[in-house]
Order: sequence, then structure tokens, then C-alpha cells
Amino acid sequence: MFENLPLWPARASTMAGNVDLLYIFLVLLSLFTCVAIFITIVVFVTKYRRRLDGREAQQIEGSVLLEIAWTVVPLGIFMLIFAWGAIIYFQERVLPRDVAEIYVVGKQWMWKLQHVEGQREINQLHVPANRDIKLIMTSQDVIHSFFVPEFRIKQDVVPGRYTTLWFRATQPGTYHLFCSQYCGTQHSGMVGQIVVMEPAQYQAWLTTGGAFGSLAANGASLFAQLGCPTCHQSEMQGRGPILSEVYGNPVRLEDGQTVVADDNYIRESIVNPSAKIVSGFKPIMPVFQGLLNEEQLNELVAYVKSLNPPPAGSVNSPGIAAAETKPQQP
Amino acid sequence: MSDSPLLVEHPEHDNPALLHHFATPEQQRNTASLGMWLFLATEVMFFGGMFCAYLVYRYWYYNEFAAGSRSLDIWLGTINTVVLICSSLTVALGVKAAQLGKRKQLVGLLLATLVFGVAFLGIKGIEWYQKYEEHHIPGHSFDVSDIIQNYPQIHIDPSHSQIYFSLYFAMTGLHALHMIVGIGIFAFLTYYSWKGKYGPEYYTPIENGGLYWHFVDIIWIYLFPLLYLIDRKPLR
Amino acid sequence: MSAHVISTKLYVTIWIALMCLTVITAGVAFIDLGPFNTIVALSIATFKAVLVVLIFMHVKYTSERLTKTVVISAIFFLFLLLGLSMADYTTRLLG
Amino acid sequence: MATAAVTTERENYLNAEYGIKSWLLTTDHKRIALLYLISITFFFFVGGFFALLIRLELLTPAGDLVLADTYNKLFTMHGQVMVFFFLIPSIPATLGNFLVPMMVGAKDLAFPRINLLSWYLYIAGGLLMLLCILTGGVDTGWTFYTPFSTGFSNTNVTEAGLAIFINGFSSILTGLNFVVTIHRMRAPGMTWSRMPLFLWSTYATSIIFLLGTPVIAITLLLVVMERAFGLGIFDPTRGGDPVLFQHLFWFYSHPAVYIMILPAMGVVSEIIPCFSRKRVFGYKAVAMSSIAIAVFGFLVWAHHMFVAGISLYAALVFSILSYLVALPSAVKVFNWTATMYKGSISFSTPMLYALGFIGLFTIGGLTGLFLACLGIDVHVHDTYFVIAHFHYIMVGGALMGYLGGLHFWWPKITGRMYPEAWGRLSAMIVFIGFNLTFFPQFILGYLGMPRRYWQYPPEFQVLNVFSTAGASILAVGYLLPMVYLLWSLRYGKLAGDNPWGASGLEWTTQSPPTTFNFDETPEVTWEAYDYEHIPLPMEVTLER
Ligand code: HEA
Ligand code: HEA
Ligand code: HEC
Ligand code: CUA
Ligand SMILES: [Cu+2]
Repeated sequence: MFENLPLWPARASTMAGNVDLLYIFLVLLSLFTCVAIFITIVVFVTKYRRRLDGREAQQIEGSVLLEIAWTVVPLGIFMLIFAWGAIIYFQERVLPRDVAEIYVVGKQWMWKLQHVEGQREINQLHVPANRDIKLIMTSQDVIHSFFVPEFRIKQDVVPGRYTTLWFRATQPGTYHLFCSQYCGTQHSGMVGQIVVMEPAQYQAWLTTGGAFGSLAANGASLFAQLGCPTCHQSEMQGRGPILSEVYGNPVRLEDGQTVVADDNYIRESIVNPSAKIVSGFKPIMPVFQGLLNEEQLNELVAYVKSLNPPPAGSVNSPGIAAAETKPQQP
Repeated sequence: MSDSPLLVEHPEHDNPALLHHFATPEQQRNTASLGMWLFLATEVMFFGGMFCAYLVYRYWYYNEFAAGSRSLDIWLGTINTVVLICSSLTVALGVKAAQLGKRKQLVGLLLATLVFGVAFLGIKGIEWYQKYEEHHIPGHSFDVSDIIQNYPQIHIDPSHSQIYFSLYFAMTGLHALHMIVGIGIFAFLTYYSWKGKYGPEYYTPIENGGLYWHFVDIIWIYLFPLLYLIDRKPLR
Repeated sequence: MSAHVISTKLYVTIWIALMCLTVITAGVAFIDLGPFNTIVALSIATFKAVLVVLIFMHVKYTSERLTKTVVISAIFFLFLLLGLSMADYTTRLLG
Repeated sequence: MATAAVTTERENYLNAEYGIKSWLLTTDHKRIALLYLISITFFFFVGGFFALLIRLELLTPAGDLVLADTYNKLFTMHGQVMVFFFLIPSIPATLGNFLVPMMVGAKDLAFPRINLLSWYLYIAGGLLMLLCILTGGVDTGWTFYTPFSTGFSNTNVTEAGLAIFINGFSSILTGLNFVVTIHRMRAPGMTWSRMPLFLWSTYATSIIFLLGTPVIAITLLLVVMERAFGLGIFDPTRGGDPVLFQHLFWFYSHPAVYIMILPAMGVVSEIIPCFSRKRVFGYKAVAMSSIAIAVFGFLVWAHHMFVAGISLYAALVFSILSYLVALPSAVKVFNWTATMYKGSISFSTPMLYALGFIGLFTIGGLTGLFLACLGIDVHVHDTYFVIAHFHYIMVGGALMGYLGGLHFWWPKITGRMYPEAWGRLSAMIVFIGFNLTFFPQFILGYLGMPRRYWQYPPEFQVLNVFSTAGASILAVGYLLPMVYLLWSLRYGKLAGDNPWGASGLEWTTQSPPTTFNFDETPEVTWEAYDYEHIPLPMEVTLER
């Protein structure tokens, strides 16, 4: 019976081992603490059990030394736990340099996933093993949460902005995808699968999937369709800034601040252009909020990003890179 | 301050205002006053939640907040501040009159306070009505195209403007609700003062009512710059 | 702990001060001081509030340390709420 | 109820006056405590009823017992009823109301009529909550997260929000009454350093009542207004930030978890010395740690939001602060343990509950450290690991403390003893049932089972079956005291004034006490827990 009762889920990402190590440390530490306290209590209550021999309790005031000791020692241990946990959290939050991007849209009650190459999936995500994947996530309605227990990762998906998550799967296989933030009636039905494939297989899968055109290409036609080029032209003659060198670079704003144009910045510039005005321009760009659905928005963002591709050597598509990366032994 | 407030026992229970579970009028007065101060502390946190929301969105949507604050009537706002400060003075003098046992003066001052309080609400009502006419009340008919036209220099997002006005109405509304409660309390106090219930030995209700009134005044002292004065400087 | 009776003169002086400060704060708002507009407006408001608390609400004259403690803790916890919330909002763009 | 067969007894607060009016209009803190006791027990069983339905649904992986919407309402109302209408008022409003004036040596609370008003506010909020439940319920989760609660749920969110809003003012007024009473009504000689630790923890709890509750009140009011007028403050489609709601909600609701645990800690700090016949080890440290918990408790709220999209740096700050608030709890656990050293320990029912409290609270608290640890929380957030964590503290800790306290002061409250053997038996049943219910949930959580799931993958079933089995044992453990405590009202043996030989002013009065508690204001000349000088009654000596 007990072989069917594991204590932790499969370790299928580079993060899983780190988290489990800390977890096991904490379990052992807690076990030790509990046992120590419980044994002390059991010893006291049996040894000093009330007897009929009329032995009285011995009054003891307390001890400053002990108080200091059992404040400072746990404090030290706590700081160790904090630091260890913070290091892992940093690894989880700070993106590695060379990542492949996938767009995620949560809605009541399904996951919609858009690959840069154009494949779209619902409640299923195919990814290559041994490749850093970055998820750029948003929600169409309420807050959801993208949770893959086997990867030990989780991030809330918040409407109105992008949140990101990254992972590197190590083991081909099929894993749970849960929505872990309560989101209404079918919250428990908002589940899916993460299919981790060998890179070659993944390459093959990419070609079989129904091709809708790549995300950026769709974005390009949308860009034209919506009339963006009337202001954003490739030369400096439009009323809006040239978009070809925006992504990833610092942008000077009208109010003197400088921000780095990341995904959220591009998204915000389209949905709500007035939030940050580029220095030297007038706030004339129309508001596109409500006119675009999240998928279209993702396509536009992908297009704007594709205008300024990352420096040579790093590639942005899981497909290309996966074909080149040798499968590592996990 | 001695450590125990009950050190002296006063067996004689002839003071009608002294409740049975207190030993001395002194103790009873201090108890009521502490209770009032603690209540005001909870009120600070009650408004605090809104101040927190205000701070966040003012940080995010400064332009809309600035434009929104310009659209308020600074004259009415200033006059209302003046009115409230006057009412605080009459309250403070009222407490003094009660301490000294000057009944007529007390009633007069309380009445003056009531007049100021009602005046404040009246002016506030005029302001709200203006906002209603300008379609600045959040909801279906919300429309800030006039504000947008007035300030071509800054870009204004209507839905962010709506957040400003939502906070404006929520904060001034909650404040006005406190004023209404205050006016109710003061109507009571005026009636009983006129009946001669309060004097040098017993004026705790006047004192505590006064504390409440001053507190509501202080909230306004902050609401005024936060809502009206965000950005009044000449446009460039 | 008999109650302290404050002179009418002091009350009126404070009242005049509050009136002047109100006019000043409204006037200063029309002068362009850059970010100092906000700072000045809030400083004046705080100054006014302190006057009201100390004189009108008698905190200056009470022999109770407790009243002062209550006032200070209310302000302290308000700032905890504002400060720690803003700690999130002001650093979101950094990571 | 208890007024029936007591005509031959001494005059006391129960038989001083008769009739329903003498109860509903009473300003006697002891009678109000009883009013609370009855109403709170009612809400506990309502919440427990929902819990049983939740556990039954989760017996099988498929969602077969109730509909998905119904399940969502079940856990929402379970959480809201248990937290706001049972656990938060539980110890403060019953035992606190009964004991605070007696422990300080006063005739009543500082504001008796406001105390009655608190109860009416509680009832008003409670009735509104019941109305909300009976007319269809709420399905937002007890946390009311926006924008789901403001824009998407079409259940009775407004009613539930207002019910909790009203109930909040009941809490605020209770807290205010306690703080003022402790400052102003102490009997001569009752210095701060002589106060029983229960008073210290009640005082700390009241600080949170006063400074935290208003924030949840205004936040829920904003949610209600957002639903009614579309303010847009929490609505992302209009530029609002849903995460701001979470900040405001947890600013109260984290400190609120200490509202739930601090009073229980106070109860345990009374029981352990009494049944060890020793003064508390490190009185000062235990007293100060209560205050520290209350204050530090306000610094850690965003540890519920580590994956909600807050900034990395804010997460770091809130994580490290969460460890600071754990320290005073550790200090308490160690001091309670040390108190038993060289004591004279008896295993009466209250002591069993207190020992159970220490054990289960320690486990719950230690798993809190897992959650405060950023790297682990990302994985276990919103899984059954969290559910197990807080049930260990709230059910294993707070509820056990409450039951322990109820047994401990039962003779004082009613004048009669409960049947000891039954008491010990049900304490054991609760302990066993509890662990069977909630321990498997730690494993479930780490395995990745998300919370608020109506149906779940079949591999999680085995552990869920254990959990449901445990819950039924637990139900027996809670129904038993219900039965024998009621039984003891009539048939219990008469308790003396001080059946435990306990210290504290409340034990110097008669049982049940008279309306004004003390015939003349006592003068305190001894330290708290002066067990050296308190004789042990003969029966207790023999009973062990
Ligand atoms: C009474 C209620 C109560 C109490 C007292 C606590 C106490 C603590 N809680 Fe808990 N908590 C809840 C009720 C409570 N909690 C609830 C209801 C939720 C979920 C809400 C929801 O989402 O619905 C929650 C959720 C929750 C989270 C969020 C989890 C998530 O959603 O991802 C976190 C994260 O930090 C946390 C941490 C802590 C910590 C650090 C303590 C500390 O105070 C614990 C301190 C105690 C100890 C540490 C034990 C004793 C110490 C020793 C014996 C020392 C020796 C130890 C060593 C040397 C290692 N809690
Ligand atoms: C004080 C707080 C408190 C208490 C005491 C309890 C008590 C219990 N809780 Fe609760 N619980 C919460 C607070 C509490 N809970 C909160 C805040 C949540 C989160 C909600 C949310 O996600 O929004 C939660 C969620 C929660 C879940 C998770 C649901 C989900 O996420 O899907 C589960 C599942 O097992 C559970 C189980 C139990 C059980 C078995 C008990 C048992 O201890 C209960 C035992 C009591 C009884 C069994 C009563 C016995 C009574 C009878 C037998 C008579 C009944 C009949 C009539 C009324 C006529 N609780
Ligand atoms: C009416 C003219 C106009 C149209 C149409 C327009 N824009 Fe713009 N856009 C601007 C101006 C002016 C700015 C610079 C000021 C600002 O930041 O708002 C800008 C800024 C931007 C930026 C930020 C660029 C930077 O340098 O930081 C992005 C991204 C962008 N636009 C995308 C789009 C997209 C996508 C569309 C079509 C869906 C679009 N724009 C349509 C005028 C326009
Ligand atoms: Cu989506 Cu839960
Ligand atoms: Cu918490």
C-alpha cells in the first residue's frame, strides 16, 4: 500500500531538486524540534506527575539566560531558512538570459497557450526538455494561477498585466497543470497537462501542429490592420516613435524617468498609451483597451518584440534552440 | 499616575452621574476619555484603508489625479475648510464653557457648531451637485471629456480619472457621513445642555463629543490638500 | 488630574493660525514649486492637525501619557499600512 | 436555561433576575458572556456542518455529492462562519467577557452597555450571514479576492460583506472595552506585573481588534461599493489593481490569525501553571511576547501574496519579517514547557487540552515557517499544505485552547463540575481525530493538490479518505462535550468556589459569582500564580 503513497511529486525541472532539498531540511529540522519538545514534555509530565506522597512543586522564577538563548538560537536558524528560501526564490524570479517564450492566457476556465511559432493549444502545453522556457502570462477575466507541481513552480495570472514564470524541464513526460487560484465554478476543472518532449520530438510536433502563422507574423498583419503604421513608420516621419529598437532598451519618458521596455511596458503602451509617454512625443496614441483580446495583444507584443530581435547567439524560439541543444542527462 | 486607578475608595454613591461600577467620578471620566481616544484610533485606520488606495493610485495615475483636482472648486473647498475650523473653535470654547458651568454660553456655542456643521454639508452638497451636472460621478454617465479638452497638455485616461473621482466621492462621502453623525450627537448635546445636564462636575459627553468633532475636522484638513490641491500651478 | 482650563485667548490665537494656514496652503498651491508643492501642502496640513490635537483636543495639557501613546500608535500603524504597501508598489518595476 | 433548579442555591448572577428580558437587556458581563457562548456554539456547528459536507464531497475524486457551485459555497461559508462568527469572537467574547473584569477585580467592564451593544451587533451580523446563507450563499472564498468578488460572482457577496462589516464593529467595541477596562479598572494592588497572563494576551488581542478590524471594514465596504456603483478601484479593466485588495485584506487578516491564537495562548498560560502548581516560568517573557506578537503581526501580511505578483523585494522583506513574528511564539512554547519542570502535574481535562494545544500549535507553527520560506511557499501556496497549516493552528491550537478554557472555568461559570472521565475521553478523541484529519493534508499539499478543488486527480484519493475518516471522529469529539456539558448544568456535582486550587481573583469569588462579582473591591498583595500559598483542595489532591 505504501509504495503508492509518495511524499513528493516527481522531480521534473531543474528547480524541483533545490526546493525538495530545502523541504527535506525543513522537515528534518521540524521533526527534530518537535521530538525534542515533545520528549521534554513527556518526561516532565511523567516525572513530575502529581503523587500522593505530598511532594510539592518547586517554584522557579525563570531565567534570563535561558530566555536569551531560546530567542537567539531560533533567530539564527530562522535567518538560515530565510536566506536559503530567498536564494531559491531569486532563481525562480530572475529570468535566465536565453529563454524561449510562450504566451499564456488564463480565462474561466481554461488555459490558452500560444507558441511563438504560431501553434495554439488549450489546456495542454508541449515543451522541449532541457530548454529554458519563459511563460508570459495574463488573464482575460479573474486571477488564476499557473501551477505545475512536478516543476515546483507557481505564479498567479493577473488580469491587466503580464506576470512571468520560467522553468527548465528535465524529464520527458506528462505532468499536471493546475489552476491554483480560486476562480469560480469550474476552478477545479481548469486543469491540463504539460507534455515535456525530447527536443527532436518536439521539433516534429511543431511541424505537425496546425500552422496559424507565427505569433509575430500574425501580429504584423494585425499591426497593419489596426492602422498602427499611420503613426509608427520605419523612418522618423511618423507621429509616433520608431518601434524597431524599443524592446529590451531603456526608454526616456516625458517626465524624465527612464524605464526598460519589457513585455509589460509594450503591453501597457498599447493598452493604455498614456501611462508612460515617450519623451518628445505627444500623447495622441489611441487607447486600444477593450478593442483587442488577450491573444491579439500577445501577437502585437510579439511582433513589436520581433522588430528588435535579441543579439546573435541567443534565440527566442523553443523550436530552433531545442533542435540544437543536445539532450542532457537529468 | 499611580499604577492602580482605584487606590482611593469612595463609598459615597450620591453622584447621580456616577455609574455603579466606578469608584470615583475621576475614574469614570478618565475611562470615558480613554475609550474615546481609542475609538478615534480605530477611525484613523478606518480612513487609513482609503488613504492607502489613494496613495497607490496617485502614484500610478498622477496626471489624472492632477487634472481631477483642478476640476474641483477650490473656492468652495477653502471655504469649507474655514467653516470646519470655525466649528472646531466653537466646540473648543464650548467645552470650556461647560468646564466653567456657563450654561447659556455652552448652548450658544453648540448651536453655532451645529450651524457650521450644516453649512459644511450644504456646501459639500453644492459641490457634489456640480459634479453631478458635469457628469463626473462614476457610473454609466461618467464623462470627463471636458477635463480632457481643458488640458491638452497632459494625457488623461478616462477610466483612471474615474478612479480619482471614485476615491473623491468615497473619501468625502465617508467624511460627510461622519459629519452627519457628529451633527446628530451635537443636537443631543445641545438639548441636554439646555436642560442643564452638564456642568463643572460632569461634562464628559461634551468633552468626548468635542474630541470626535475635532477628529473629523482633522480628516478634512488632510482631505483638502490631498483632493483639491494636487496640482493647481499654472499650466506650462 | 483636575481638568485644565485653557484661556479663550489661546483658543482664538490657534484659530487665527489655522485660518492663516488654510489661506496660505491654498495660495501656495498656485505657485509652481515642483515636487515641493506636495511637501508644503502636507507639511501645512500636518502642522494644522498638530495644533488641533495639542490645543483643541487638550493633548498638550493632559497629564496622561496614555493619550499621547494612543495618538502616536494610531499614526504609527497608519504609516505601517501605507509604508509597507508602497514598498511593494514602488519596487515592482525593479523585479 | 440554567435558572431552573437553582432556587436553593446562593444568590448569583444566574438567579439574580429571571425572565427573557433580564437576559436580553442585561449589562452584566457574565450574562453577556453566556449569550455569546450560546450564539457562538451555534455558529460553530453551522461551520462544522459545512466542514462535514466538504469532507464528504472529497471522499471521492469525482465531484459527485454536490454541484461545483455548491462546493464553492460550502468552503466559502465554512471559512467565513468559522473565522468571523466563531473563532475570532470565541475566547475573547465568552471567556474574555466573563473573566476580564473578574481578573482585574472590577464589578463590570468599563462600558457595560457598549458590551451589550457588541453582542447585538454580533447577532445582527450573524443573522445577516444566515440570511445570506439561506438565500443562496456566497462563493468567493473567505478571502473575497477581487476581481472575482467584485465583477464575476453573482452570489450574495454584498450580504456577506456587510455581515462581516457589522460583525467587525462588534469586535472593535469588545476590544475597546477590554483595553479600557485593563487600563482603568484594575483593583488596588493589581499592577501590570501582577496581571494574569490571560489579561496580557487579551490586551494584545484587543490592540489588533482596534487597529486591524477597521481596515477590513473599509475594504469590504469598498468591495460592496464597487459591486454597487462600479468604482473601479479593484477592477483591472479600469486601471484598478486587484492586488491592492489583497494588501488591504491581509493587512487585517494576517493580524486576525493572532486574534485567534493569542487568547488561546492566554488560556494555556493559565491552565499550565494551575495543573503544575507552579508559577509560570519567565512571566515577563511570556507577557511581553504577547505584545510582540500583536505588534509584529502587523508587519508580515504580504506573506500570503508571494506569488500574487508583488515585487521581488517586497516579498523578501515580508518573508524575513514573518520570521520575526515567529520568535515570540517560540518563546512561549519554551516557557510553557519549562513551567512543568519540577511541577506537580495532574492530567485533568483542561490540562490535556493545554498539552494538546502545545503539540498541535507547535506543528502548525513550524509548518508556518515552511510557508514563510519563499522557495517553499511558491510550491505549496494554495495547496492543502496551507489548509493543514492553519487547521493545525486554528483547530488544533485555538479550538483546543478554547475547549480547555471552557472546561477550566466551567465550574466558575455554572457552579457545577463537568464529568471528568468524559472530559478526558473527548479530549483524547479530539486529539486523535484531529491528527487523522489534517496530517494527511500536509502530504497532499506537498504532492500538489490545490485547495478549493471540488474534484481532484484520483491519485490523491487515499489521503483524502484518511482525512474524511478523521473528520467524522472529530465530529464525535465535538459533540460529546456539547452533551455532557449540558448534562452537567443539572446533574454535575456542585463545584466549590475554587475547585482547582487556582490562583487569580476570579477564583476568590463564589461560584457562580454574584452580579457585581466582588462584595468589596479586593486588594491584591500577591504576585500572579502564587501557587506556593494556595491550598490544594482535597478532592483534587486525590484525583491526580
Ligand atoms: C490562528 C491562526 C494562525 C496562526 C497563529 C498562524 C501563524 C503563522 N503563520 Fe499562518 N495562516 C493562517 C492562520 C495562522 N497562521 C491561515 C488561516 C492561513 C491561510 C489563509 C488563506 O489563504 O485562506 C495562513 C497562511 C499562512 C501563510 C501563507 C501561505 C500561503 O497561502 O501561501 C504563511 C506564509 O508565510 C503563514 C505563516 C505563518 C507563520 C510564520 C506563523 C507563525 O506565527 C508561527 C509561529 C509558531 C512557531 C514557529 C511554533 C513554535 C516555535 C517553536 C517551537 C520554535 C522552535 C523552532 C525552531 C528552532 C525551528 N501562514
Ligand atoms: C476557525 C476556523 C476553522 C475551523 C474550526 C475549521 C474546522 C474544520 N475544517 Fe476548515 N477551513 C477554515 C477554517 C476552519 N475550519 C478556513 C478559513 C478555510 C478556508 C476557506 C476558503 O478556502 O475560503 C477552511 C477550509 C477547509 C477545507 C478546504 C476546502 C477546500 O479548500 O476545498 C477543509 C477540507 O477538508 C476543511 C475541513 C475542516 C474540518 C474537517 C474541520 C473540523 O475541525 C470541523 C469539526 C466540526 C464538526 C465536524 C462539527 C460537528 C457538528 C455536527 C456533527 C453537527 C452538524 C449538524 C448540524 C448543524 C445540525 N476546512
Ligand atoms: C495616432 C497615432 C498612433 C497610432 C494609431 C498608434 N500609435 Fe503607438 N504611439 C504613438 C505615439 C505618439 C507614441 C509615443 C507616445 C507614447 O508613449 O504614448 C506611441 C508609442 C507606442 C509604443 C511605445 C514605443 C516606445 O518607444 O516606447 C508602442 C509599443 C506602440 N506605440 C505601439 C502601437 C501599436 C501596436 C499600435 C496599433 C495597434 C499603435 N502604437 C498605434 C502614436 C500612435
Ligand atoms: Cu482558474 Cu482557478
Ligand atoms: Cu499570515
